[in-house]
Amino acid sequence: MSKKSQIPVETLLAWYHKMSCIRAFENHAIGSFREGLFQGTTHPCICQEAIAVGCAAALEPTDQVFATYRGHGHALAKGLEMKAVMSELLCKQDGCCKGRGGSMHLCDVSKDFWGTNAILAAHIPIAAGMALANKKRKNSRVTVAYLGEGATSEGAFLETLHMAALWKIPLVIVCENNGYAISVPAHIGKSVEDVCQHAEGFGLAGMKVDGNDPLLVHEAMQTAVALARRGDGATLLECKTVRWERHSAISAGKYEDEEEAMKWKTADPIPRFEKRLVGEFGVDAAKLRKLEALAQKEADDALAFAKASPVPDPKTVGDFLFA
Amino acid sequence: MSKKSQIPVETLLAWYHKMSCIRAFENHAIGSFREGLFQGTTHPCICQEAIAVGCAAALEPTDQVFATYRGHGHALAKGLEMKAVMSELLCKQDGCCKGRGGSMHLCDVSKDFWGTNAILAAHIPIAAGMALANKKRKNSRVTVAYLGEGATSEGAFLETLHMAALWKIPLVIVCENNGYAISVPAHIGKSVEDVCQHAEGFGLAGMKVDGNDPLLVHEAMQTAVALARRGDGATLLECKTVRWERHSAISAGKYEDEEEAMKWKTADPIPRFEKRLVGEFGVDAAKLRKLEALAQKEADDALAFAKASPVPDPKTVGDFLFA
Amino acid sequence: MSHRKLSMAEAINEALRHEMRRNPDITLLGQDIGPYGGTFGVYRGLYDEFGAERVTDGPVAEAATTGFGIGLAMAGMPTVVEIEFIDFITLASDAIVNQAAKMRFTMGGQVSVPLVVRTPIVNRLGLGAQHSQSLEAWFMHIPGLRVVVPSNAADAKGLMLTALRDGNPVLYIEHVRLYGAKGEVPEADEPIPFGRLRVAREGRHVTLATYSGMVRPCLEAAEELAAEGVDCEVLDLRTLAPLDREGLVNSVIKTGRLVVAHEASKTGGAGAEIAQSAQEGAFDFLEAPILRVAAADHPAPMGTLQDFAFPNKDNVIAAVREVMA
Amino acid sequence: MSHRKLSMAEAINEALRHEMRRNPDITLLGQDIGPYGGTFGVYRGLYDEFGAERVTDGPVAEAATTGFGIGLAMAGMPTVVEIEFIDFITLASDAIVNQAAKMRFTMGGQVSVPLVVRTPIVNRLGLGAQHSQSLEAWFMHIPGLRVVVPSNAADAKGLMLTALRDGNPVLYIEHVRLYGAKGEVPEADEPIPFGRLRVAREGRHVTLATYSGMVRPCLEAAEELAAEGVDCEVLDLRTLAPLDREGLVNSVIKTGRLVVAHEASKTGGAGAEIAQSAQEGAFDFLEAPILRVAAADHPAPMGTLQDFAFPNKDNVIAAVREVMA
Ligand SMILES: Cc1ncc(C[n+]2csc(CCOP(=O)(O)OP(=O)(O)O)c2C)c(N)n1
Ligand SMILES: Cc1ncc(C[n+]2csc(CCOP(=O)(O)OP(=O)(O)O)c2C)c(N)n1
Ligand SMILES: [Mg+2]
Ligand SMILES: [Mg+2]
Repeated sequence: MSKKSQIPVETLLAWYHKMSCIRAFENHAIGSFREGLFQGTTHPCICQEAIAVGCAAALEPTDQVFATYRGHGHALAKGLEMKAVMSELLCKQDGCCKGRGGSMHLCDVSKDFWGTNAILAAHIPIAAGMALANKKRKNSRVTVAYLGEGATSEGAFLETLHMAALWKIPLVIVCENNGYAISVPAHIGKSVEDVCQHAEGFGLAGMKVDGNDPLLVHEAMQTAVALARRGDGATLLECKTVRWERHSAISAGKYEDEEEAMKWKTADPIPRFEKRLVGEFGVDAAKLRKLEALAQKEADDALAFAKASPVPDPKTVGDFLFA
Repeated sequence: MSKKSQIPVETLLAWYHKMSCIRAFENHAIGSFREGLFQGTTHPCICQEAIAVGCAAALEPTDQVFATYRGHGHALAKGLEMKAVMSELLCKQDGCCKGRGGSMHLCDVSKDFWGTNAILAAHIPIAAGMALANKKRKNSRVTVAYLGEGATSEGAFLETLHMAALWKIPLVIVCENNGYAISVPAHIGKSVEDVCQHAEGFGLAGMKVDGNDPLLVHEAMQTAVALARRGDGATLLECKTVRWERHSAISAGKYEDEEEAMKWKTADPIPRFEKRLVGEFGVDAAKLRKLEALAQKEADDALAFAKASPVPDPKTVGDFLFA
Repeated sequence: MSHRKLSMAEAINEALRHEMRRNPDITLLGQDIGPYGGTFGVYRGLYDEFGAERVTDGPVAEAATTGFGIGLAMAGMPTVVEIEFIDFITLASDAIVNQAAKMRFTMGGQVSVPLVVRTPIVNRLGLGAQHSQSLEAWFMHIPGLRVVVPSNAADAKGLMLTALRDGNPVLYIEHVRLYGAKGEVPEADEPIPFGRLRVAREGRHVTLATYSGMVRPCLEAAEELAAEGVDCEVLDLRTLAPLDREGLVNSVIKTGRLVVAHEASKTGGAGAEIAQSAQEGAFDFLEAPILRVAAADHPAPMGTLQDFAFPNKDNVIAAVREVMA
Repeated sequence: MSHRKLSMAEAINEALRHEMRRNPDITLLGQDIGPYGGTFGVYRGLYDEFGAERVTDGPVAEAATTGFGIGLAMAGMPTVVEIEFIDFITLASDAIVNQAAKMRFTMGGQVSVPLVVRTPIVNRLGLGAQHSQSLEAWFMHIPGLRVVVPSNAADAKGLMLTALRDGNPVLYIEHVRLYGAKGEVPEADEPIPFGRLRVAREGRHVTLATYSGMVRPCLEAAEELAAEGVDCEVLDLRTLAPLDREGLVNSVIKTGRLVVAHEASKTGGAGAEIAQSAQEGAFDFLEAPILRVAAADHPAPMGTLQDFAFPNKDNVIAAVREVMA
């Protein structure tokens, strides 16, 4: 299925490492939240790492990315340092948003990661506006926006699908369909099985892909990005995935039964990727263990760094309000 | 095409009369606005009368209707008296909303005409909620909501399409596609040629019909209403039509060229219907002239009545705020 | 009848359950209100008792969901729509402001809209700028709406009963930090009328007018100030629309001093209206400027900075000292 | 440089044109802004000069259009989004409040949002309850926004120039009844800074603080009152955020009396904030209660009833007489 031969094994190993980084990062996020290192909650993308990594691999560094509160993986995949992101989760001065944003508001404009958003679908038209700016500037850059399947019921998303189709902008909207919106399963919240069907109604390209295989995700994303880059308009790419055992690190959105809660373990993209790497690409499993250990160490370092980072000066509480 | 035989000629003549009433009413609306009998503006449905009459003919008296500012025809087709509607336009005490609403806010709950709305698409979810009430009460009533093609870009409409599909409610949304949203032609404002295509993306039934033939409109509407009534869910029915020479009685939304402005004359549903009545149904044209004269007289009487109706008592200005 | 201790969440739940049993037309719409019982547990058990027909989880589409609620309400089925955080009410604001609030007036009294929009204020919980606002002032400004801001379990129950029977659109604003607070709640069906403030503490020297999350800090401030010999009267306004101007003005006439406290940002907050209403009615009796205690005029930051953005007991004490000086 | 008489619509048009010539990145989004020139003619000629690329008619989708504007602005292309009537700003309110206003703060200063949302107040024109509101108070309450409320052609031009260069989200509120009003407008590039009120008339006895559509009725009232020996100082606030509290307080300190006038409904309107700000700053100098002149607290009716719902010169005169009594 995937164009195996075209991607060097080194690259695939880098993907594996990045997925492992995200996993290790998210485990630390959950752990440090539960330890009380920060307040509120945090929304792990555990079991959705293949989407973050597979999509990011199809982008140029100057392509712009917008994501949601479940966007730590997208931030890391776009090149943000774990230290800066973990410090942001802990609301520290060295956070990528100087500790003002926290877990749901990550941003690094220098990396063209334009922020994660906590209002469902509100970032979709904003991303589209940036895509329109690309089109006006003829700069060949593509804008990518991620959202969950629950958020696809929002007017801001639907209005944008229509306008993206009308104006043929270089935009790829990636829907991570993990089957749940907090406690509401997709069959209760959505009228269609495949969210990408919404695209058709507007004359927009829609695609779906198994979101737990980074090679498949990457291939689909490449197609969508190529369309956008060559001026053939926007795509809604649906990645079918599975959510981690709950909506966020507090009990919110716990599944009804234990079985459902643990479904992600069988869908887990990391062992799935390992199987392909070992079976199809002849990678030695020991190498993967090493990459995991490296990822873990990086995450550990990031956490230590974040803990040591100072809290923002109270005198600066009102900073950054106006340009 | 239409099931000619099933509709008695008397009924068709009643339709012709109603269409003539609406036309005569709208001409008086424009005239009295221009004479200064009321302020603001008024949005005639001239050239769209076949939709009002063809759709209404497919409804039971207890079916509920919601419409827009361009909804005088729908009010009259649902059984409101011209006197009450014209008095409302003139903001008089005998208006159907006691003169509080004016041209854009008509309502008669006793006739199950639940109001015209001046916020684009805002009435669509409200109508859907009433349809949901019908479903809960298993009362076999169908709710109908009209809107223009411009308003189909609004989130409130799109969110409702999705929810209507999900909840299978007895709702028919009729889109009167007259090709313009004030000054913006549909090809500038819409990504699709047929607005009913939006329905598909949500798994909802979509249909389109020539909106300037009441027989065709009626037939399509019957199909949609039957689906809704028997519990098979909602439909988006698109009626292709042509707008009168401008958006409203003030110059707003005048067309660029005179030719476009007069296009409605060739599409005019009244002479088109006459042709069918005379040619296919053997109606004597003289009979139609009589019906027109009758309609004109009724509209004249309504205007005279409205002029004579008192203005509301200033002391009542704050009435009707709370139940 | 007897009283028991209930949390505010339980009290609201009890009012909903009670009224849903009496009135089979009442429907609840929202997200996570079904089997899950509500993001903050307010709906616990209602789905089991009334089923998906009446406690309906739907798509995340606040605008249309609120519209649906209006349609159900106009059809005679009082409807409670939940907006998960008051910050998201922007999305429902057209339905509330341009539809629900104006429907009856514009239609010359032909329709009524028994819609209750329930929504919590959630601040200082580390959820950031998009999950920390207090937007009650917006709706206080819109004629045709009721705005309810309970601070305790008993009021929450009595005001919810009134809301469900009022027949008009009601914005019922809860507060996440109050959900767990327990208090005596009557078992009886005792609706509390809108527009009547509650004197939470009587006093002679200065009036503290407040509501929702600032009632407790004001009461605590009053206790501390009592030790200094300053006797505060604490008014819990309970509803902002209608606003009990008479009760407010009478208290200020008595004390001659007023501090208004809320968690919304200061500029353009409800405090401005409350202060100005008092000033209009009690000008001749004022012995000091009316002061406001409120959140800072910038978005809510995260982490340790939060403490410097939102008002607390100490800010109230400082303001009282200032007006007593 | 010279001045010419321009209408307010022409002055805004001139500012847009001038700045679009200077800054090729500026884009205008909206409905009916292209060949049609804007519902009220403000865009006349801009489409012909700058083309559909920069003066872009789009679908009727206020929420997404405003979001697009934010995205363009963040990308460094200052964008003007038109909301055809301020009543419809409900639909754009999430984008304005939860996105544009909070973006820079939340992101620790990394982004700026040079977005101007242009929208007119339209009242007393017989368009009914959904086309008659003045919702400026909502946005004054949201930290991170500028709220501009010009009353005349010269201010409109100077404030629009500032808005287009400010780099922050600006709600630029126009007024349909003022579009045609002509006044001297400088040809020169003279931006007017935000947060500085204009003394429209100097006076000694009472301050009238107002903006937008009520400036002229206040000036007319002042003329009539002058004949009675009452000397009014009329302040045109020009921007509500930032609010020129210093200028306001200084005037009230001088006159000892204040009447605030606006066309928004009274409860919770900007008048409450203006009055309370003056009270906080000038309490010791107040010789009479601060009064408000505003629209009635119900939706706008139609027809002849409109005159009884909105404030006018006579209401201002009555209020001044009351504070002078
Ligand atoms: C406008 C808005 N409505 C509601 C919420 C509350 N909320 C936060 S996450 C969530 C579920 C979203 O589900 P989905 O889009 O599938 O994303 P996932 O969490 O599964 O990644 C909801 C309802 C919100 N943040 N914003
Ligand atoms: C939410 C909202 N946005 C904008 C407007 C202004 N407006 C009034 S009518 C109209 C055009 C609507 O076009 P369409 O839906 O095709 O209906 P038509 O007038 O052609 O019947 C617009 C933009 C409005 N009334 N409400
Ligand atoms: Mg999901
Ligand atoms: Mg149209």
